Formats: sequence, C-alpha cells, structure tokens
Amino acid sequence: MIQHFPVLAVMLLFLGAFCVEIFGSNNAGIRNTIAMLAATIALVLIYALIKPVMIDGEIISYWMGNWAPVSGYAIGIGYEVDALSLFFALLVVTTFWLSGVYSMSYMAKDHHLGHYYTLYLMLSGSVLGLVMTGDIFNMFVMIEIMTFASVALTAFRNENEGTLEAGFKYLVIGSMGSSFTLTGIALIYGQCHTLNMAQISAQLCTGMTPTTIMAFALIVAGFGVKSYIVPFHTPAADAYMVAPTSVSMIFSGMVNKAGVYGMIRVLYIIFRAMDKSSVQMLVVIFGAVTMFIGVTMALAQHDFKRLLAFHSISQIGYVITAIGLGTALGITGGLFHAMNHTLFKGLLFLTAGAVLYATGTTNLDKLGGLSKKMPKTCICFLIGAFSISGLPPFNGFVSKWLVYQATYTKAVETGNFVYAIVTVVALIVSVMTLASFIKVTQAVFFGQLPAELKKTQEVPASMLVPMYLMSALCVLCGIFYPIVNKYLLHPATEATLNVTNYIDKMMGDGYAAMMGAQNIEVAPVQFSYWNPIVWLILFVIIFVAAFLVITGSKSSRGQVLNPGVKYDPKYATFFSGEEELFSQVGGSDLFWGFKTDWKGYYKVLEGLHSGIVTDYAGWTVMATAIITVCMFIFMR
Amino acid sequence: MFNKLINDSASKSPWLYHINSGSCNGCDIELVACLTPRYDAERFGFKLAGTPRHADIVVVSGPVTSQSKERLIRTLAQVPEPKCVVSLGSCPKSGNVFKGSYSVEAPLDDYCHVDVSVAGCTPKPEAIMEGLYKAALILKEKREAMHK
Amino acid sequence: MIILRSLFYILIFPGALFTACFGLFLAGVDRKVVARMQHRIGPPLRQPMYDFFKLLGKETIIPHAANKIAFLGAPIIGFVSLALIMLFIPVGGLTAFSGNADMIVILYLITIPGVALIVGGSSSGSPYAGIGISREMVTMMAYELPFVLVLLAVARKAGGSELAFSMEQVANWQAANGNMLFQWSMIPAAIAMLLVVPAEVGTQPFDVAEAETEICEGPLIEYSGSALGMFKLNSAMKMFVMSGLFVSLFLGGIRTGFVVCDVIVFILLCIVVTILCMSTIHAVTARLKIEHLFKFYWTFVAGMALCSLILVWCGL
Amino acid sequence: MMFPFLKKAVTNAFTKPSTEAFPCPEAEGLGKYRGRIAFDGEKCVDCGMCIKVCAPAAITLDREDVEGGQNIWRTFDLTSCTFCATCADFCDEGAIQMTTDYHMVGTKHEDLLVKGVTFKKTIMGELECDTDNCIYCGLCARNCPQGAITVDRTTKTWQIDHEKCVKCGICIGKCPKKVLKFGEPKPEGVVFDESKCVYCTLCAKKCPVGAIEVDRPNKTWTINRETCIKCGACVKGCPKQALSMGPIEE
Repeated sequence: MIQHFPVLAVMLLFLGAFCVEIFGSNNAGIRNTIAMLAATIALVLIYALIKPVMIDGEIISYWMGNWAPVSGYAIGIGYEVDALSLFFALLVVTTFWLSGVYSMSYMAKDHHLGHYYTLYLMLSGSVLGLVMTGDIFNMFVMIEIMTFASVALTAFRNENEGTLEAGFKYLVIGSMGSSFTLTGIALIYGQCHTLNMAQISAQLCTGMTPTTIMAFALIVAGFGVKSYIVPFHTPAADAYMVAPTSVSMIFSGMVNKAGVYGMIRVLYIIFRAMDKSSVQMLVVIFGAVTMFIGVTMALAQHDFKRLLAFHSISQIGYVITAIGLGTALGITGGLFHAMNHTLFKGLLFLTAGAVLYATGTTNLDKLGGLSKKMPKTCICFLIGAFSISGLPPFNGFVSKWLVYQATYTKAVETGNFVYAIVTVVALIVSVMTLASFIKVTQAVFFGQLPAELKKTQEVPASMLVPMYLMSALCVLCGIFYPIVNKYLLHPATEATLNVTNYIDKMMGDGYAAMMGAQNIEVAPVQFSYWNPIVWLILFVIIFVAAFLVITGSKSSRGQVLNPGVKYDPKYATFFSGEEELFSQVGGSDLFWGFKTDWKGYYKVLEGLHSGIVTDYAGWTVMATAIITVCMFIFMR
Repeated sequence: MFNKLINDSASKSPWLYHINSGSCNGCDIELVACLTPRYDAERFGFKLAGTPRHADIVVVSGPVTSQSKERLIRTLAQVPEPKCVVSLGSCPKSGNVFKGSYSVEAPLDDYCHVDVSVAGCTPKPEAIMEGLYKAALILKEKREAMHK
Repeated sequence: MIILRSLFYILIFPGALFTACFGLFLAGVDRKVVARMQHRIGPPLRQPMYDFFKLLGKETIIPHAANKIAFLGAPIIGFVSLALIMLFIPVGGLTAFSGNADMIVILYLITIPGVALIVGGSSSGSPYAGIGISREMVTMMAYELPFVLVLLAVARKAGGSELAFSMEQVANWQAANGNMLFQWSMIPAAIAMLLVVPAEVGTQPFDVAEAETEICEGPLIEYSGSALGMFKLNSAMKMFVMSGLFVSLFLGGIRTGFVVCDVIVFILLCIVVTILCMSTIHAVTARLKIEHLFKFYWTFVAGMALCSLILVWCGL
Repeated sequence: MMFPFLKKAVTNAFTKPSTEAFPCPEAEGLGKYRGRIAFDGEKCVDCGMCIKVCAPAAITLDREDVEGGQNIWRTFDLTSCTFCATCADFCDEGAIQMTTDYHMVGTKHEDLLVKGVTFKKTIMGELECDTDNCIYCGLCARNCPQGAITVDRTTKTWQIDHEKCVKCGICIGKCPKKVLKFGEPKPEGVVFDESKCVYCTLCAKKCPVGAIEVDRPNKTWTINRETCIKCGACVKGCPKQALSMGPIEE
C-alpha cells in the first residue's frame, strides 16, 4: 500500500489544481478548502513515507500502469523514492504547505485568486513529481510544468511594474535550460534506449561514449539553470523580487532545491561522474563563484526581497560547493544546508511579505523602526537572520561548519590549495551574509520610524503561524542536529553514494552487479563536541547571571527608566542637542566603506548585471559551452 | 551587596561631557590641557565622554548664548542621574565681559543648578582639576542620597 | 558531580567571573601603559573596575525610539558569548569544554559580541549609532579574513594531515615541538594575529566604530547606566579573550608541572601580548578612516596570513 | 618611518612621567599670574575709578551708613571678573592687588566674592547751636573732650573754637534740649594756591577725569568741580605743592 503514496500525492495535487480552476474560480470558500485539502493530504502522504524509507532504509519503487521491466529493459515510467528523493520531497511538501497557509491571508487582497491557487497546486505537484520520479523524461515533463507555472506566478501581479519583464526573462532563460535538458535526454535515449534512470546509470557503468558525455554536460547545464548557479542566476533575482512573497518563498524553498536535486541525481547516480577529481573541481568552482557573487551583489541592494533573492543564490552556491566535493561529509553538509536554507530563507521571505503586507513597500530606504510596530515579525526575522549568518545556537551554524570542515579536509586530503581558498571564500561569504542582514535589520526593523509608517500594525495570525513554525524549526534543527542527522541526513547521503541498491530496486536484483557498479561505505558524520543540551544550560545560566547584574535589586542600582513621558527631552535621541529630527541611516548606504574600497569590482559587477535578456541568454549559452568543453576534457 | 563599592566608585571614575555654549575656547583648551601629560586628570579617573548619556559631570563653558541655550537645556536633560554641573571660567556664571549683549543670556544658574564653579578667565588647569575633584565628591553624596 | 564541576567552570574559573575580573585588570594595564607611554602617570590599575561599578550605579535611560528588549538584551548576549569563548581557550593547559571543532566555534562565538554591539546600536534608533554599526560591520568583515587564514594555518600546522581544529591538539603539538611562534613559517601568521587582536577589541587606531570624537561613541551613544557598564565589561573581556587566544595559539607550549603556575604563566603572557599589540599601537598611532582600515586588513594583514598558510601548506 | 613616535613612546615608558603630582606640590613658576584679587579696604579712598574701568562690571558697591561715617562695602565678584587687572592699575592707592592664588573654586557663590570695607568719616560742617531754644545749661561745654565749647549762663552766650573741635559729636549726645548739630559740610575740593603754581600743567595731565585745564600763556588754572572726583592725584602730582585738599568757598 505504501508504494502508491508518491504517485497519489502528485496526482492529488494536479487534480486539486483542476478542481480549483473549475469550481473555485469565483467562490473563495471552495477554492481555499480544495487547495488546503490537497496540500494537507499530500503532506500527510509524504510524511507517512518517512518510516519505511528513512528508518527501515527501504526504497519504494512503483511502475505506472504496472509496466514492470521486461527482461532487463524498463519500458514504463517508474517512480522511485529512495532516501535522497524523500529528503527533498519532505522539504518540498513542508514549504508549499506553509506557503499555502501563508497565502490564505497574504493573497486575500488580490483578485482572481482562482488562477493563483491553480498555478500554486500545479507548481507544487510538478516539483513533488520531479523529486520522486525515477524516469528521466518524466523528470523533464515535471521541469516544464514547474517552469511555466513559476513564470505565470512570477507575473501574477502584473499591474506592478517589472513583473512582466521578470516573467519574460524567467521564461527565456528557463526554457533555454529545459531545452538543454531535453537534448541531453534525447542523446541519452539514443545511446541507452531507455528512459529509466536506474537502467541508464547501470548501462553507463561500462564507460562514457562521446554522446553520453555531451548528454551529461547538457543535462548538468540544464539543471544548473534550474538551480540558478551564477551565470544563470539573473532571472532568479528579478523573479523573487516581483513575485508575490508566498510564491517567492516557494521559489527559494522548493524550485531551486529541485535544481539541486537534479544536479545530485545526475552527477552522483546517473553518470557517477563525481569520482573524477576534475569534475569535482569544476562543480566546486561554480559553487564558490556563485557564493561570492551572490553575496557581494546582495550587499549592494536597495530592495529587501531582491537582497533575499541574491542570498538564495549565494546559499545555493554553498550547497553546490559542498555537493561538488564528493565526500560523505560534503554531501551531508550540502544536504543539511539545503534543508536549513529552505527553512531560514522561507522564514525571511515570509517576514519580507509581512513587511510588504503591513507597509506596502520593501524599499530599504523608506522603511525603518518597524520593530516597535511589528514585534512578532521582528523576532522571527532576527531568528532567520541569525540562522542564515550562521551564529551558533541556530541551524545555519551547524551546516556551514560541516561545509567548512568538508572543504578543508578535502583540501588537506587532496593537497590541492584551491579547496583551501574555497574554504576561506566560504567563511568570508558567511561574514558578508551577516553584514547584509545587519544592513536589513538596521534598515527595516531598528533605526527610526518614518512618519508615514506610524499607522502600521502587526500582520494577521494566519501569516504569523507559518513564521512561528519555521523559526521553531530553525532553532530545533540547529540544536538537535544528531537526531536530524540520524533520521534524515545519513540515509540521504548513503542513498546518494550507494547507487547499486537504487538500481537493484528498480531493475530487479543483481542487475547492478552485472554492470559492475560498486558501493562506497558511508561512515555517519559525528559532530561530537556539539552536545546542544549542555550549550543550552550554559547559555541560560550565564544569561540569568548577567541579567541579575544589569537589573539587580532596585535599591542599589540605578533604576531602569521606561520612557514614560512622550516628549520629555531626557528620553529623546541625542542629536548633539538639536531637536529630534527624522534622519534614518538608510540600509543602502551602510557599507560605503566596503564599497568604496571595492569600487573597481562593483563597477564591473553592476556592468555585467545589465538587465537585458539577450545578455543573460548569451551567458547561459556560453556557460553551457564551457561545461560541455570541460566535460569532454575531464570525462575522457 | 556591593552598594558601598558602587557609592565609592561614583567619585572615582567621573566622566566629563563638555558643552561649549559660545565660549571663546580659552576655557575649552584649558580643560583639555588638564588631560595632557603635565596635569593628567586621568589619574583621578576623569575621561572625556562623547555623549551626555555617558557623562557624570557636565562641564559648561561660555556665556550661554541665545543660540546655544535651548540645546544646552536639552543636552543637560539627557544626562542620567546622579549628575553634576561644573561652570568653567567666569562666562557661564555672569557672562563676563559679554554681559549685557543682546545674545548673551548668561547666568547658567537660571537653567540648571551649578554644583561647582571654577572662577578665572581661563582658570588654570590645576584650578579646573580641583573643581572637577570637588564635583566628583559631590557626585558621591548625590549617589548616596539617590541610593537611600 | 559533572554538573557541579561544569557549573564551576562556567561561572567561576575560566568562565564568567575570572574572565570579567581579569579582563578589567587587563584593561587597567592597557590604560596605564598607554598613559606611561604618553609620559603621564595614568589611572590606577583598578580604574576599569571603578568605571564598571560606577556605571552600575547610574540610571539606565531607554530612549523612546529604542526597542527595549533588543536594547537591554544585546549587552547580556555579548557578555554570555564572551564567557562561553573562554571555556574553549586552554587557560594554562586546562580547557573546560573541548571538542574537535574548537576553532570554528571560537571563530563564530567571537562574531557574536560584535553582532550584539551592532544589534544594540541599531536598536537604540540613533543616526550616530547607524553610522557606528556600519563601521563596526565593515571592521568585522575586515579582520575576519586574516583571522580565518591564521586559524587555518595553525590548524594545518598543528594537525599535519588530519586537521587539528581543536585547541587541545594545538596545545599538545606545541608542548611536543616548541611554541608555534618559534616556527619560522608561522611568524607571519603571528604578526597577522597580533594585528587582528586590536581590531577585534577595538583599540585606538582601529576603533573606527566607537570614535568618540566623530560619531560620539558610535553604537554606544544611547547607552547609559548598567547596560553601558555591561558593554564596557564586554570590551574588557574581549581584550582578555583575544590575547588569551593568541597566547594559546602561538605560545601554548610553555608547560610547568602544576596547573596554578601554568595559569600564572598564561596570565603574564596575556599581559605581555596586550602591552605589545594593543597598548603600544594605541599610544603611537591615530585613528584610521574606515576604508583605509579595510584596505589595510585585506591587503597587508591578509597577505601575511596567506603567505604563512602557503608556507605551512608546502609542509614547512 | 612607519611610526615616528614609537621610539619616543617606548623611552617615555621607562622614564619618570612628567606629571606634577598636583595636590601635593603647589604649581610654581607663576611669576606674574593674575589670580585672586586682594582688596585692602583702608587704602581705598572710594574714588570709584575701579568701578568705572571694570569691563565686566564685576565690582559692586553698597554703602552702609554707620554713625559718624559710611561703610563702603566693595565686592569683587570673581566669577564675573576677567582678571585683566585694569582696576589694579588705575588704583593709585594700591588698594587692589592681583595675587598669584589660582585656587578659585567654589560651590557656593559666596566663596568667589572678595569683599572689602572702607570706612569714610562724613565731612561734617562746624558745630552750631540753635541759640533761641538753648537753655545754656553748660553740659556740652563740660563734656567736650577738647574743651572747645564755652557757655556763660549769666550773659546767655555760647561760643565754640573751631580749631579745637574734632567733631566727635559727644556734645550733641549730651544736650538735653537737642539743639546742637553739625551744619552743612563745607564742600571740599582742590584748593589752588596762586603763588606757588608755575603752570607746568602736570596736574591737568595727572587728573584721571580731566577736570583741570591750565592755560600756560595767560597763566590761568581752572577746575570743573562736578567732574572732579577728589582722588587727590593732582595734589600728589604737583611738584610745587601748589594744590591741597581743603574746604572750598563756593
């Protein structure tokens, strides 16, 4: 009964999409119930899979229409859910469920929401399908649905300026990526006469022919476009900014994770190219460049959501670097960072949406001092900001530490100095991430409240609930890492590295052995010193000790005075004696020291991000060409 | 339990905040001269603070011109208790030679209670340090009064 | 029993109390030495302690533009993280908590006081504080690169093939084959670290963030009373933590029999390091501009750290 | 050199600091430092020059009538004084001196005030008797210490010897009928002695208020009584002692 669940979840979502279109387009009640019902059932179905796949280590395979493989040839479309795909499926399901709850009130003010929920369900169904499918062409179909659903959702609020342009850019670059993947798949099909991933990877064990190398390069480039690595990252920046926040949360939580899943699937399982150090080097360099350019661009942004968009790109850089290392530690770090990224980036986008919903603008220069008006959102934002910049008690710290350790141990084992440089770049990027989130904190939540924002109130509860959930998850994942590692990360890493049981499950036992694929034993990654409970007690004890010193008994200490009287000059901000006038230090001009020092670099960077679609299309083609040439050299 | 220590240290680390309400800079230079190696006010714990929030002793110099009056009052209000005001030179107390001019609203006493006044048209650094030390002792009494 | 012992570690010995008292003492030494270098008598050694207790006795004013929780919470978080860092640094061979990733934890824990100052500053809602925190952040970005390079170099040197990210391994390695400072390939890293310490603590030439003349104490502008006292305590403790880190990284090899004189040796070395890198530079130079500071750290100091990393990398 | 001050700083560290431990030794080498004002009441002749020349008007007067004269309290408000010592220069009597005492610190306003009193006897006129109510009892004559009054009951006559009378005022106290009183003081001023004067115009130059004009060619010496402040500078300045202070006629 269990193996029906994956397909059931995906089909349910597509069915829900059509029902919403038919019944719910004018009646809000029906529409919301159908949407949420479909999302919740899908959530329950996928969560039910955790026990069999993650704990018992079993792989679920399901053949559409019961077309099981005949004498070693897979004809039908097979669904295969191993630990890796379930790991990503869990991320996908959680993200789109939370986004659904969030959009209930966030999108309430918009019109013709029927289309919105249809596209929302289509997008979620397609990403869920992509993650769980075992058939490469089915994966391509899901990519197509995902791309077009996200293009439509980007341009949903087409009355705002810049949405259509962003949608168009997304369409052009996205479809270029899909076409690369399609040509790759066609070549593979020509070579291996099958579309089933397991069988393809089994057949490729023997060796790579020029066509398969070409196919490999094209598919890797296609998935690179989908996961927004640097040369292809430009549409993401615009799309995240203009899309409604509940959608941009899905983009940064799910859509680029689907790209990353595709990369892992292709690199590790289908073509098993990751044992070649040169391919590893290529992927790591792409990752490092993405990290660096993403964060430096983010430092120069004036808009809250565009800054978050560039951060998504740079965090994906982290994940790609970690995965590119090929070591067990690297993959664990990469996967954990992908999971954390979905959590804290989703949280940050939700807070951005809350700010947009409450004040109507996300321009950093117009906002300020919102922590007094929106305390709950501010707390959630701070948790998200601290976890993304990797401060200890939160989850970002653990995953980033794993990434550093992985890159540096790789550097030492291979004696290759480039990895040490990558470690340093990773650490510096982490500090720059912290810098840009300090900028946002100062620009949006602290600092002075502009006059026109006096009337802002807190956002409604249904927007706050997903925020609380996500911040709780952020903190819990950070503290209870061993549990997360045992149940989620370790099985997923093992699934990535051990290809044989993936193939056997699909094609029947002994098939892989016939083809000569071998297994790599994965030692669980311990993180020994990090026993969080001791840390927690530590933190609390000293916190209490310090708090006593500050407030202390009223009599002996100076009292802590609350600003009772409104305009008593004693509580006014110190302006060298002047009348208190509004002069908020805007977020955008916070790092002029750093920017003046790097004027040359920033001039070049802003030049490259010209905003013209043809430039971006040029880059995509150029990057694919580079990848193909490198693959030909490396895979020889 | 360390109230006594707190009360004692109130006089041992008085931080100064200097307000120039229109002075001719004679007293300002002398005040800063106190921090130079020859007079070294820092050995008593005196330190120039950047903001009134960090200040214990507010040193006012200059005959409280009309422009600086309003700012002076606001800055003085922003200093946390216990605080002392020291008037430096003759100008704050009486407007010195500028008395009677249209823009001088001299006696500082109209705007705040002046604890210690150091006379002299540019008092000597030793005199300033003696005045500041006296103010530090007054700080201690104020601290004890506040504490009870 | 373990809980009691770890409580003792946390609260008393290498943890909060010891670091606080000794930090204040070190700040006193620093001020005294700077004064003596300017040919004046200078305040008594217990002056920072007086400052701290005086500030405890003053009124804590919360401006109405400030966000109360962040305003009061920031100094405490800074204090807590500094107390935690001390647990990882081997004070004379005795570490309270040690695992296989001390250095990375220290690297992150050291950013928390900086972040606490920034959050405190920006929550006070003053424009001076806004400028102050931007400078503080740029300073953090500036010294982070050389700091990371130094840590990687030490880890690679102490660990050989499998990396030694834990301070205990570094200490044992130094006990085995002499102090890290005396390895000639590590001297550039030591110099780089000596220059990183004052930036992190924020002493004179690098206190661009808390420039009391230009932007009236930067982030600390709206602080008064016990919250300000806590921040001053934090900066004093940072002085001790950073010099302690330098001593344990580069001068950890000196081992006598008993723990007590190990601790005393550690303290003396800390004083020497403070005088060497913080007081002399403070007495001799004037405050830098922010982009000069950034350029200085990312060219000269990072270069020194990088060349020692490369030297170590080639196995020297 | 990267740090020019480094060598100096390090040597400083090991030499004795140059701070004067101020509370113990007094600051020395003050030389002509203009510190606290010292005012000697006796020397002051209440000429009022100091008040006239004091820029910040730091000097205030209050007269207090005391029997037989007037106490003139002259207060120097140090918090208002600019220590230019002009008053000291103008005070010919040398009543105002600038000491080198720089400890001018006060918590109360009174600490920084320098007060001095000059007693000035009122220049009374001669003793007169209101003869119609006088009963010629002779009490005034008996009590006069100098024996300046002679009373004859029989011939009802009352004489007084003006040279002997020191205007002590005891007789006024004794007279039962209160008929005795001092008359209008004859105005005092600069008395000019024609014979000794050589018209050298020194007195005109000395006079701070310019009350005296001397015309050498036609040998005339005039004085403007109103502006004259009776400071006595001309008397002191005249080489021939032609001028003296005394009662003047008109």
